[in-house]
Amino acid sequence: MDFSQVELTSDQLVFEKEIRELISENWTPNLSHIAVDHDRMPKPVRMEMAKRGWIHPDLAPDAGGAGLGEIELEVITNLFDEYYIPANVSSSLLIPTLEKFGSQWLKENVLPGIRTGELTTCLGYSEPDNGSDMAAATTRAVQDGDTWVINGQKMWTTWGNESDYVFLLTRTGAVEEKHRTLTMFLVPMNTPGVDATPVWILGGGRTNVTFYSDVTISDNYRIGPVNDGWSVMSEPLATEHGAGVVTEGVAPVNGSMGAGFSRVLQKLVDGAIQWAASRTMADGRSRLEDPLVRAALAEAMLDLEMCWNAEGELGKPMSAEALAKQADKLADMAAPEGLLDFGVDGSIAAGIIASERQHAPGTAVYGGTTEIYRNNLARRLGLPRPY
Amino acid sequence: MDFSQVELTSDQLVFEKEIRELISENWTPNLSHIAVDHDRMPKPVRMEMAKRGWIHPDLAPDAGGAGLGEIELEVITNLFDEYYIPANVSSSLLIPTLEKFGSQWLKENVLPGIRTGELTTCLGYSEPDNGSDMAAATTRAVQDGDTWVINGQKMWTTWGNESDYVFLLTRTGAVEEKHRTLTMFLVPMNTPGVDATPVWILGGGRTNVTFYSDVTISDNYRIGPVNDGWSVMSEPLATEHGAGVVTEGVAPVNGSMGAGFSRVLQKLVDGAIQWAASRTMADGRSRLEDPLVRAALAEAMLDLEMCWNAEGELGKPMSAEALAKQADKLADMAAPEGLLDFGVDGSIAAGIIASERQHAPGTAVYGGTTEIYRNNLARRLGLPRPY
Amino acid sequence: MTLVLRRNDYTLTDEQDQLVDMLRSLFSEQSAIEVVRAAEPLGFDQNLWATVQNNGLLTISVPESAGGDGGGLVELALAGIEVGRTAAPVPLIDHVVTMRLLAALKGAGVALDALDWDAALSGDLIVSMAPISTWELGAQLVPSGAVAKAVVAFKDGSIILMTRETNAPQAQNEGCAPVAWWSPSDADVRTATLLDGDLAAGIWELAHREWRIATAASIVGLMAISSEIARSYALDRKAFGVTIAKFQAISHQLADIHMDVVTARNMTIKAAWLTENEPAFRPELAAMSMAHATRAALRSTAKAVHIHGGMGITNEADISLFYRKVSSWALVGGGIRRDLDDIGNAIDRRAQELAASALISSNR
Amino acid sequence: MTLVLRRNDYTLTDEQDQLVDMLRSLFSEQSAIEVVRAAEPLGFDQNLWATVQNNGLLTISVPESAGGDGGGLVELALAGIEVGRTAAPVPLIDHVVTMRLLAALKGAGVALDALDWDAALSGDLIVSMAPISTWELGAQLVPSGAVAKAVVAFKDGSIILMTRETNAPQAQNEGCAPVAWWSPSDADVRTATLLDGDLAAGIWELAHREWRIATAASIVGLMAISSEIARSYALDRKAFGVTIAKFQAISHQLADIHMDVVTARNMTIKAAWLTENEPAFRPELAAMSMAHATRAALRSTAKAVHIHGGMGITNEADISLFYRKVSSWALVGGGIRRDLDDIGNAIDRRAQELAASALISSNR
Repeated sequence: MDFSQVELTSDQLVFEKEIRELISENWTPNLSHIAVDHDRMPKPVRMEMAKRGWIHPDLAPDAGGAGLGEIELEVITNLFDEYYIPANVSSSLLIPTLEKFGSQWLKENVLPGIRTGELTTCLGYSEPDNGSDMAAATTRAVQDGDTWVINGQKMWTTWGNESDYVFLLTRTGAVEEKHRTLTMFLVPMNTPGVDATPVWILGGGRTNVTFYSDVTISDNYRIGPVNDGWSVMSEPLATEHGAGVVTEGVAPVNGSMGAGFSRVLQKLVDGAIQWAASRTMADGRSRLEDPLVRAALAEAMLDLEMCWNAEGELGKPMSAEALAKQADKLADMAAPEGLLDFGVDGSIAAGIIASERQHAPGTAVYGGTTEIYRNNLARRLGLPRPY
Repeated sequence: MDFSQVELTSDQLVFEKEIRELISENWTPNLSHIAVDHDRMPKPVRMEMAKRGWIHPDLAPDAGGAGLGEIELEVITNLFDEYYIPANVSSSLLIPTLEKFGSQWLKENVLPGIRTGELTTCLGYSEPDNGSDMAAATTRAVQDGDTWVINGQKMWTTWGNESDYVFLLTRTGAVEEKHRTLTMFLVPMNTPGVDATPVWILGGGRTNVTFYSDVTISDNYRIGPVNDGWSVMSEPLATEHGAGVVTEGVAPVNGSMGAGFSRVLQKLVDGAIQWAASRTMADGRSRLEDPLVRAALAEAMLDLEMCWNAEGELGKPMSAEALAKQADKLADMAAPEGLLDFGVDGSIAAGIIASERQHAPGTAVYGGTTEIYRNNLARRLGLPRPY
Repeated sequence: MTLVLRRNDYTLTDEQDQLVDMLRSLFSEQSAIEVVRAAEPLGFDQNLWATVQNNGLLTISVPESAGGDGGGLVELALAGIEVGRTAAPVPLIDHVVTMRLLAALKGAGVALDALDWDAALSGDLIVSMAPISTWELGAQLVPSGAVAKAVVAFKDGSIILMTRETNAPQAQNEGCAPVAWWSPSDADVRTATLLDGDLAAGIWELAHREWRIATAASIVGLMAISSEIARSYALDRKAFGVTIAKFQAISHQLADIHMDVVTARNMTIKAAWLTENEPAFRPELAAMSMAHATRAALRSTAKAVHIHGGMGITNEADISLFYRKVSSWALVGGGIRRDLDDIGNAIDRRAQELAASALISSNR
Repeated sequence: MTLVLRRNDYTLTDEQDQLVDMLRSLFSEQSAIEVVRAAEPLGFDQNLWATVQNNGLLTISVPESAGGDGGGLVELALAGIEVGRTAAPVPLIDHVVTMRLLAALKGAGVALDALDWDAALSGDLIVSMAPISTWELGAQLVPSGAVAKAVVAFKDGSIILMTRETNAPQAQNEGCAPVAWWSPSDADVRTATLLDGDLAAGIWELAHREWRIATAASIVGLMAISSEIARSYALDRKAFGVTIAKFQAISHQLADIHMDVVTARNMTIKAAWLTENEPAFRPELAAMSMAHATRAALRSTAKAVHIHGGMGITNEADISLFYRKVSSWALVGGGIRRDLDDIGNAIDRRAQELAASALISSNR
């Protein structure tokens, strides 16, 4: 057991300084940018990060990384959070899959760029009529000699408008055969016939519907055997994130999957505290002295600490629901100003309460609904698969 | 729409006065007696009520009742509540069943006493291994000429220790045939071989396990055809409570099934207000002036008003859950005294907060769990039967 | 001691049923979701407002003595529900509540020289009121304040009328409600004091209650339609080969939403009836109906979004629009915290009643 | 500006693992549910207490300088969880926390003449403390007050020691905890002032934090065992021919209970470690661990009862016993309301930190 402060080594201090400089030179903090998890690291920052091997910093230097440890990973995460900069860009879940199943051609020509982060990826799994049920995919790939022709449509292709490649689940046999006739491809997004239409979501984020019309690609882009896509797709889910990193007990408990949402909740609480500190009551005292305001803030801080003590998967539904609950409660505490957007006269901090109330429902859905997480958790408790 | 005060007629005022006298003469209020729904009207009161046809007051005078209307029913309900007197004793759900399916002998010899309330009944449906799944009953009735011999065991036979008859669900064929081999009887509880063992529940109430060992009764006690017990048992569920009463819009909305719990919640709120009014803060002011106490009490009053605006079935889970939530919240507000039992130095009002916290989980279970009620409600919304 | 029994009858009269039918068909035809979207970000549609004007909806609940049709708060609450069901981008509630307030002032002999009464009665001049002024002086957010040119407020014990020639700029919000900052000290604002003293306080308090009830009703409408949309989606949508309505995790949420809709609706029309007919009886019901509608709508529309899975959080989904409206419509009045504070008056009343009661008493 | 990173490592040392194993087997053998029931209503079993004494459990977390074994608050929290898992009817937590407080006073040079130290160290004399005295003077409920003959409290800025020859009568409660009223003005009570001034305030504040953490741990134990009991029941019980664990309405409740147990357990041992090792860092963690353990245990044990259906509400069901214990164990310290009040200190600290932050600022 150890909750002590980490004394950063001089190398780590230099590392921190370097990232601060890199961000400052390439990014202007946008205070309205709280709901960062649907945005991707801005390209200038990414390219600088990639140059240094910091997109997948835990990979070895000769594998596109920088051979860094858990503390450096935490430094990166915390600094991106501090500067309100979206950090999503990692392909770390895909890299082992490409290493294991990718064609020789892919390994030689594409994997290196993905490892450094100069090339980016997105996921093409879900379709309009099968959100969670991926074995029902209907996007069809038909072999024609040494090429494949792909037709279909994918939902929720987040970053589909700004990625170099999509990790695409296709149907290569009868739909009725479910997971036995699926095949995976890594499709270049600039292939003719690939098109990404924006889908705007509550809170301001973007995802996409991607369309594939007679998209013709070489067999080199296939990942794994024909009709073995289910195994290939399942690989990332089986891979431990950051498994190669030396654990120094610094990361949130077992890497709570809700950590990102908890960081947002911290900002929400901070914004609410700043609102209260900057407002006075009729008797002239600070709103921070109002017992009801104090109780509301204390409860929000308690929920935040609760989330930081969650583990792994269960951190996801817990943090998502705590965020939604507190966005509502703090908006009420700060009503009516709590409903104002960023930049509006009188809005709170960065309009964070209003924007978080919009963003929160998404946190309970993307990457799997809270129901799916509860189903999973129930199964890990040894309960039978639910009806 | 009408929420105006009812001007009681002079007859109704006399009726009210008479009930007050009847109760005062036969009952000493017991302030700890909040969780009244597991207790039955005390016998002296019942016999006086029965004499006047007030146990089933809506029945016609020649059918054991008093031909009274909705307002008189509300007067009775409210007065029993005011005097902390348990009111449960009605057999009104069984009477139509007995009228429709009872043997001639039952109709002549037992039904009249049940109608007046001089004879009381209890329900023998559930068994240890099948709480909600009554079609799985195993208590066996075997015909032997003109008599039946019954063997088995029933759970949750509330009032089984103080009733004259049990409305008993038995198996008269193969268990595998589920609801097609069930037969109902009205078994006198003083028949040799009938035994009621107490089961004490949280909050102090009593229910029973009843045992039936070679209980031999005449075929006169059978209700409805052999193997048609499912239809007979379903009859009370289909009967509208008080359907014969002229509606004057006085009863809680469509007779919220949670009304009894809401009356308890009212007492809980009242007790908490009295606690706050009787305590002072460090600065000498009443605890009623504490903003956090006020907020807690206001929220409890809001929940109570919510419950009074619920309709029919949905009032049950709503009132049960509001009661449990507020018992927790008010106990916390009044901590640590909120944990003390009735009569203890410093306890709150009638120890109501502590006792309600114990009682509340029962309200979410008896008469059907909140899950069953939600299933039913979902089906009334046109949703398919859940898995 | 004599029992006090009250009727508890929520049934609508035939006239009220007809009113609801008329409003429902009018708004479903004229305030389709495309109209609501097109009216964003301001949250106001001039054509729909003209329709509202032309169909005489603005005078339904205004007293006959003030040129209206003499309908009451119940009718206004019923109208509020229908406005909410389509998130109609018109300030019907704020305008009519304010007209009722102004009519009460007129009835008390107050001259309304600063106001073109006929224009207000017809709706050509939109009026609104500042609920927050009940607690706070100075600049404050006003519902429909970006479309109104006259706003009634309560300041230092007086009812005041603020007017301006041009519209105040909208204070941007996620629900795209036409909310705006108004301040008596704003250079563009002219302020006239209409009435002071106890009479002013009483008239304002009642008007504030009416605003809460009618606004609560509009929020009930948002919830009611959200509930229906979520139910339809759950019946249509399949996952793993079955309709998702079969999952308890979904169907129980729909049951909970339904409970919220029913209780919020009932509480609101009950509060409307009693405030109209017995304003001295349980004045806390107005704050209760607003508090319950708010908390119920916040959680219910969030559940309704969630039942839609990923679709629910897209801006193009109907359900996300109603979700967005709720917080703006509900919180502009000051939030549940302030409602609870006003419910507190009922605590003191109950404490008095209980002090006289012999049966139950505290023993330390 | 330099980042501050902290380790976040909840793993137990081998010694701590062994301690947990030892305690778990001891209590599961010696504090079976029949023992707990037989010890009601007082909530104290003399034989089990003797076992606790004989196994040296009372000195584990008492400093060596005061005759103890020098273990810390983390070990006491781990012991608290094990006490909770069987609802062991012994005042181990209250006694040891109080001994640590008395040891701190000893260390500060306070003479404890009114107390037989060796008897207290061995547990022959049971001691406790009055958490409520942090806020309230006069008569107050004291945890383990019905079995303790010496109680430490905080009054008018001083740490006082109250002693009595005979036990105070239990204040009856549904959880059958040995709670009792104590008052310095009680004729049976002798009172000695031990220490005053800032040093007294500091020592008391830390002891109060320790009481909250160790008590929170015992409540975590109640939740943890309730979670396991409910899980087993759901796996065993069939309804309509299938195990009820297959219903989402059941399995999702079990998932929620598990989340509560994990977070409450983690928060409590984290608070223990930090309070032990860096008492000046985030002092609110003690109140947080108590508040979260309380709210989590109240709701989780209620769910665990509910999962049992009708069986759960019978007094003979194991689960109902743990449900009853929770409210008595949790609320005797003053309830979540007072915990939240103390968390409030962290709001002021955070407000200061943010005032210095340039990145985010309010603009009206």
